[in-house]
Amino acid sequence: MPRSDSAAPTADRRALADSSDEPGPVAGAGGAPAKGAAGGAATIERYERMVLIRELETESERQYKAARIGGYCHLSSGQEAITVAAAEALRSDDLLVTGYRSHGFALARGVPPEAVMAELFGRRSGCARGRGGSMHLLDVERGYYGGWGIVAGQLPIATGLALGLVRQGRPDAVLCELGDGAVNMGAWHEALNLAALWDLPVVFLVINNGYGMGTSVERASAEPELWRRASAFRMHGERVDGDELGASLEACERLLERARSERLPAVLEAVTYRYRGHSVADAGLAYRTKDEVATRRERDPIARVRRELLAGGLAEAQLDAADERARAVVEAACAFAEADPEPDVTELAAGMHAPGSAQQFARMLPGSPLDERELVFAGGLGS
Amino acid sequence: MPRSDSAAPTADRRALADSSDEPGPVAGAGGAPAKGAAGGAATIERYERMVLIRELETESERQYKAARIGGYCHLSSGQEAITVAAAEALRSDDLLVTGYRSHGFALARGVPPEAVMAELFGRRSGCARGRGGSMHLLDVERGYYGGWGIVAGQLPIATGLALGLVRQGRPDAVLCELGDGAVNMGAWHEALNLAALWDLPVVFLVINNGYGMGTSVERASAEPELWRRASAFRMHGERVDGDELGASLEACERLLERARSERLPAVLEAVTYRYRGHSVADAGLAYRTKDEVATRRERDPIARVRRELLAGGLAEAQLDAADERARAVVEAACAFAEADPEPDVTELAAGMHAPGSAQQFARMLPGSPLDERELVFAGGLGS
Amino acid sequence: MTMLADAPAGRTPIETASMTYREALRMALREELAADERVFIMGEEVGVFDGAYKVTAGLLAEFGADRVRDTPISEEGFVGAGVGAAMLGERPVVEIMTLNFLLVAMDQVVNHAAKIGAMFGGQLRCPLVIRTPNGAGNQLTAQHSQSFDQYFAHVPGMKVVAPASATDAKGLLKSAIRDDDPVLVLENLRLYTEKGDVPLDPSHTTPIGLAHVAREGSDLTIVSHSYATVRARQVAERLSAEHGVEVEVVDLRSLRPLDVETVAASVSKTGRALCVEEGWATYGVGAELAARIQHACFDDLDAPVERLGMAEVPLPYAKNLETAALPNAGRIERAVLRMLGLAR
Amino acid sequence: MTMLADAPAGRTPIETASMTYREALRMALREELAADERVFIMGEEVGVFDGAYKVTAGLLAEFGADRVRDTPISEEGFVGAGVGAAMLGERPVVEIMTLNFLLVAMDQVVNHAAKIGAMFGGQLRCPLVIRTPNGAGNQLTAQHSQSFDQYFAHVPGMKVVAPASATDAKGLLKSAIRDDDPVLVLENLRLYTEKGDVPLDPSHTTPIGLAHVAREGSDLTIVSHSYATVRARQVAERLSAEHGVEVEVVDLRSLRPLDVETVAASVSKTGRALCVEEGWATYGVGAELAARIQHACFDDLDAPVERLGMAEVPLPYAKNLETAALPNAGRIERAVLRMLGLAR
Ligand SMILES: Cc1ncc(C[n+]2csc(CCOP(=O)(O)OP(=O)(O)O)c2C)c(N)n1
Ligand SMILES: Cc1ncc(C[n+]2csc(CCOP(=O)(O)OP(=O)(O)O)c2C)c(N)n1
Ligand SMILES: [Mg+2]
Ligand SMILES: [Mg+2]
Repeated sequence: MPRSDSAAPTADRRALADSSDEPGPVAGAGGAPAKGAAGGAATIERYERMVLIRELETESERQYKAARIGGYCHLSSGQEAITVAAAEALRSDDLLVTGYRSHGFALARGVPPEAVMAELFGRRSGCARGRGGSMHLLDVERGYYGGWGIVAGQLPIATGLALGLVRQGRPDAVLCELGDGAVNMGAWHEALNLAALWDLPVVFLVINNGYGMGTSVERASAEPELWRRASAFRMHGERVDGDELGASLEACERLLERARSERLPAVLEAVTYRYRGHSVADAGLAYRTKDEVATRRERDPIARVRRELLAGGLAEAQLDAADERARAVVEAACAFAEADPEPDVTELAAGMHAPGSAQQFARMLPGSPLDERELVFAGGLGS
Repeated sequence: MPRSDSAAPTADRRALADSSDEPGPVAGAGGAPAKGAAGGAATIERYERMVLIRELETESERQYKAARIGGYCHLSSGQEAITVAAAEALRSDDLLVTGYRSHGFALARGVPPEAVMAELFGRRSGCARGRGGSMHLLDVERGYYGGWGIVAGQLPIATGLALGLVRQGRPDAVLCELGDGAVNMGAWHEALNLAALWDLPVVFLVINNGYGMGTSVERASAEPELWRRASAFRMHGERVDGDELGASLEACERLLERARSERLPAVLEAVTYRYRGHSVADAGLAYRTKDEVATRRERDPIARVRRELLAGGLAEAQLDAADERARAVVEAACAFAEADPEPDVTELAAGMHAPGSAQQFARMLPGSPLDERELVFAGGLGS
Repeated sequence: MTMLADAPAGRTPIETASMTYREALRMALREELAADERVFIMGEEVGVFDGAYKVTAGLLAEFGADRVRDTPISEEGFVGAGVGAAMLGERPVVEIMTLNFLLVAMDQVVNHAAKIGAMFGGQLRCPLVIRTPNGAGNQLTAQHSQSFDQYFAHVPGMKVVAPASATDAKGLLKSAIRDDDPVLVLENLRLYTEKGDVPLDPSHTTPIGLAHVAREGSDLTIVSHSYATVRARQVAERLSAEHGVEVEVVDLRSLRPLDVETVAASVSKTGRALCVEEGWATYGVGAELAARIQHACFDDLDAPVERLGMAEVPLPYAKNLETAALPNAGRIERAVLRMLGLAR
Repeated sequence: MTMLADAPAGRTPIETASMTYREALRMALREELAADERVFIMGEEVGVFDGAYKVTAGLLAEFGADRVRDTPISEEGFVGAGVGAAMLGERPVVEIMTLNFLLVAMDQVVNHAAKIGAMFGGQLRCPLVIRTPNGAGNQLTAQHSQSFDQYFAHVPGMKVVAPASATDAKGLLKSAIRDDDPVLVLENLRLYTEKGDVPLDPSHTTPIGLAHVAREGSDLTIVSHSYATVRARQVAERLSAEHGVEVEVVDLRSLRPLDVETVAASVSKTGRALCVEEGWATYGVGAELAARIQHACFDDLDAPVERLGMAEVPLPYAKNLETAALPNAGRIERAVLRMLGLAR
């Protein structure tokens, strides 16, 4: 694979980008239709994918309450349009990194629903081998590099993945998902500065669902128009209606393409809403009203696409069939997960260290804390 | 002291500030004379203070080379105009926080030169009792809250001091000095967001001397016009020629007054230059040319003020006398420092803990590492 | 404030009420907020959301948004803001949602708060409190199940306490708030629902630097802190009932200062020490304990000091793996029996 | 790569050259940069400035700005960028100017790099190297004189090495770069100028996880790492000459994995152990050593394991205070003599 000189001087290109690339129109959110937000974006496949996500989230909540899923469990119901759009805008060699609210992104990226559900159940065939759970889904083959749980912790990592792409001479890009709450972390600032300074092909997709836990964007960010913060790095930023499938798709495709072909990073703020609480444990009503939730539900992205498809000539029955298929997939995923065995306890330390490491640890045993030999060393430590 | 409700809703005020307060003109740096840059700023007192700083820095280097000063020693020669201006713009109850390049600020704030020099010598009467050294000067009585050594570490602290002022109902402001290199740290982002979100009376003074160690601003900041970064927080930002005493004074006074009376934070970027290396250990020429240094020296702030004073009618002899006084002060400070005894080794742990703490630590002795009893516990640990 | 004598329980009757650890913490916060206007709370979700773990529930309504201040997600920023406010004489009580997130603010704690007293020659103090739960359980996985207790207990200039009961939750938090130095108060996720008898007298505190013999016994000493103490007491009761083994449990309560005297007295009596902690034991709290015990009780030890903690892996999600990895009752019991030669 | 046997010094003659620790590190970097295009260096001032402590001097000129990458001051950002690049198979070698500054990037190391292997079920690796000097001296004061070695050695998923000689500086750095896990390489400010014989063969490495008996002796074992090993050896020579006392010095070289076997073998022989470290001893590296030694050598110890480190204060500036606080030769010597009953 040809390796390129990723350190070529780039100040000029950046300056160019800066002057020619004033933050784009605030698409959608202000009501103005976004360029490219063609009704044509609504297809039955996309619809079905969105329904699949919703169904899986609904089922996850049920399974959580039935104590088959544990830990923190963050649902993305309501955020399906931007999720499906972003994943579809990615090419197969592009990379995806997300936070912990990641079931939707995993599915949209093509991670098999059984692998997702098995992970949520903590089973052996889970996409993280039962080690990661809800927050740490991944699929290396599909370029999905996790599922991370520390707010904004994935941003520097995304920047590094983009640096890796450039060093390896790959023409691909990284999409890094984060929440509106993450833009107040120092890691945001450091990661974006590096991405802009080094012209790295990474798009920071800010899923603005209005709240970080119970704190509204206005109570958290001194600049609540989050896309504007890109300007602190002479980086392009824009906002899109994340519930508008077409506009979301257009923006994601355009910015990813720009990242690939011009090696220019960008911020895309997608305005959307989460219907459920912050996690399954949160009723989600201490900090917002039922009315607000209801009002936002009127803009439901799935209902929108459904309406568009109906208006475009599809029959109600075709859509119902898609719904049915999605439900069946989720059901099958649950059945699979339930049948899948738990990980083997003798493999508690599996994966922790690279092959060959056991030798390095071989002389550490004397005086070890109790049970280390049985629980950890016996697992081989990467031998 | 009346305590005010510092959590009153402030979104409206901020919005107002944002719309009415577009980043001010890039004063000075672009060549355009700054508003208020009246020649009248040049006074013999200010001149003498600037000379005093230059002399003390020069002497510090000499003493460092004579091994009477140790540690890291960062000189501010070349940065005297903005230093003196900023300190003078502070009222006596305002607070000052700086990084480690702080000799100049300490002197400008009125810390006695003997206390500064004794600190650099590591002596008992040093302003930090010989514990802090060059990077950790302070003077609580004069509202100088240190002298900090971790790049950008002082920013969250400055924000907290401003919060403290507001909670105590005090009408004062905080001036927080930092370098151009510090604006790429996450702490910058978090501190400024909080300051803006909570409307705290703090002015972040970015001393842009062109380099963070050997890295130029352009190689470090994706947005090299550092003042523009304030916009990420809807905060006012502006740039001033930090070698222009009048413009610097005007900007500092205006922004501090705004902070006090309207509780609005701001970023002031002062463009200046450091003549010496990053620290006394750095020749300062690996990353810049001798020519560049020479060119910048032509804009020397002290020489400028001297010229202005001469043009304004002062006699050469008057200025020479000021130079002489400054030199004498530094000489006296050195003599004082040298005569001042070292701290007592039995007081190694002095100040570490608050009074009463010794009782809390009394049961910790058994099994302690060697010498802890003699070196640390004997010191009382705040008993 | 009684500094180094336990509350005179049993002598003068103290009025107490049964409540959870969480409620005891809240009572401490409420009393100190009411008593001292310099005290204020700051952290993510402490106000409108009533606290991620509901410790601060109701306090916003009672004291207002200036005293109970919601922050953006920016731990480095608001911990640092706490440091600054404390330097000016305020008494911030900063909540960090869990100890895992204090890593992003390490520099403000270790390199700033802890340095202020000594580095400036005793001219400034930093009466900052940081409270945060440590611990694992509930399948929170690798990034959310850690106990970095000794990171902070290692640092001169810091004080670190870790209440294991509702009683001490109130008493130590109050001591921390009244202390003029930075104090880290380590709470624990699983302790929040534990009940205990909590003194109602607002002047009652638990002194910093004093361990507590949580259960008397003669055969072996378990030294623990935080939730591990609850585990240890349960195991001790079971061992007493089922094996006639009497385990003494020393609850450290403070990690810095560390009350080695109480620990050593117990181990000298029993001759055997097992250090149990919620986190990883290697380079953990138990390491320091073992180092001190072998020194202070060199001639009294009948066997090496043993340590037991979370299995040394990033904690996996699957329930069975997690259970195996935690320092659960089964593992503690087996350890004690083995140390006494009653099991292999 | 020979994993667990020392280089066969003395058997086949190895070609060596005398050079400083700094030069040895540079040689390791140069060799690995030349051998593997995935290797690149990243950090503040590593390029144009030739490195804050000149370890990377000349490498920018030789390898270009893509392989030797200057960064802004933003440790969290570029350590994280190293993590990401490593996940993609690159081999970043990140320089942190001093260990003190790694605090601001703790979260990326502890909660990200160290988790990647296990948390994702072994499907991703993170071959990241972080190199940084620890230590104190030269009056760098409280915020710049720390050794947080055990913060990282505590974390499952990490490997931590700490060369004490020029030989091992080259050998361990090379092992670290070739390792598929995150490795922290602890250098030391005062070691940079220490000279040693360094093997010139680019295939020579020092294995991770193997301690080294740096000096043989029969009366007492000093266990140390990093610069403390240099101090220990000097004291040992002096004690031998002046008091006829023979101290064995075990240089740990790795802190995780920790070669307890070598330590235990030595202490079993001498019956006495003194753990010396540059940082604070309480909850420090010596705590873990003492815990392991008292366990592994329970029947062989003639006296409690002792520990000695930097006095537990934020290190003050004044030369006399700093000198008193450091684990200097005088303090070590007195400790040994006291332990042997030759001094009070
Ligand atoms: C550094 C850090 N602090 C706090 C948390 C706890 N926490 C988890 S999610 C979350 C809210 C994040 O909100 P946002 O970024 O808007 O994402 P959303 O949950 O809305 O998807 C918080 C505070 C964390 N995981 N990491
Ligand atoms: C977090 C952190 N990283 C690195 C350093 C080492 N360091 C000290 S000063 C400095 C350069 C700072 O440059 P700038 O902010 O421009 O201030 P100046 O020295 O020019 O006054 C660096 C990298 C540090 N002290 N803290
Ligand atoms: Mg959100
Ligand atoms: Mg600078």
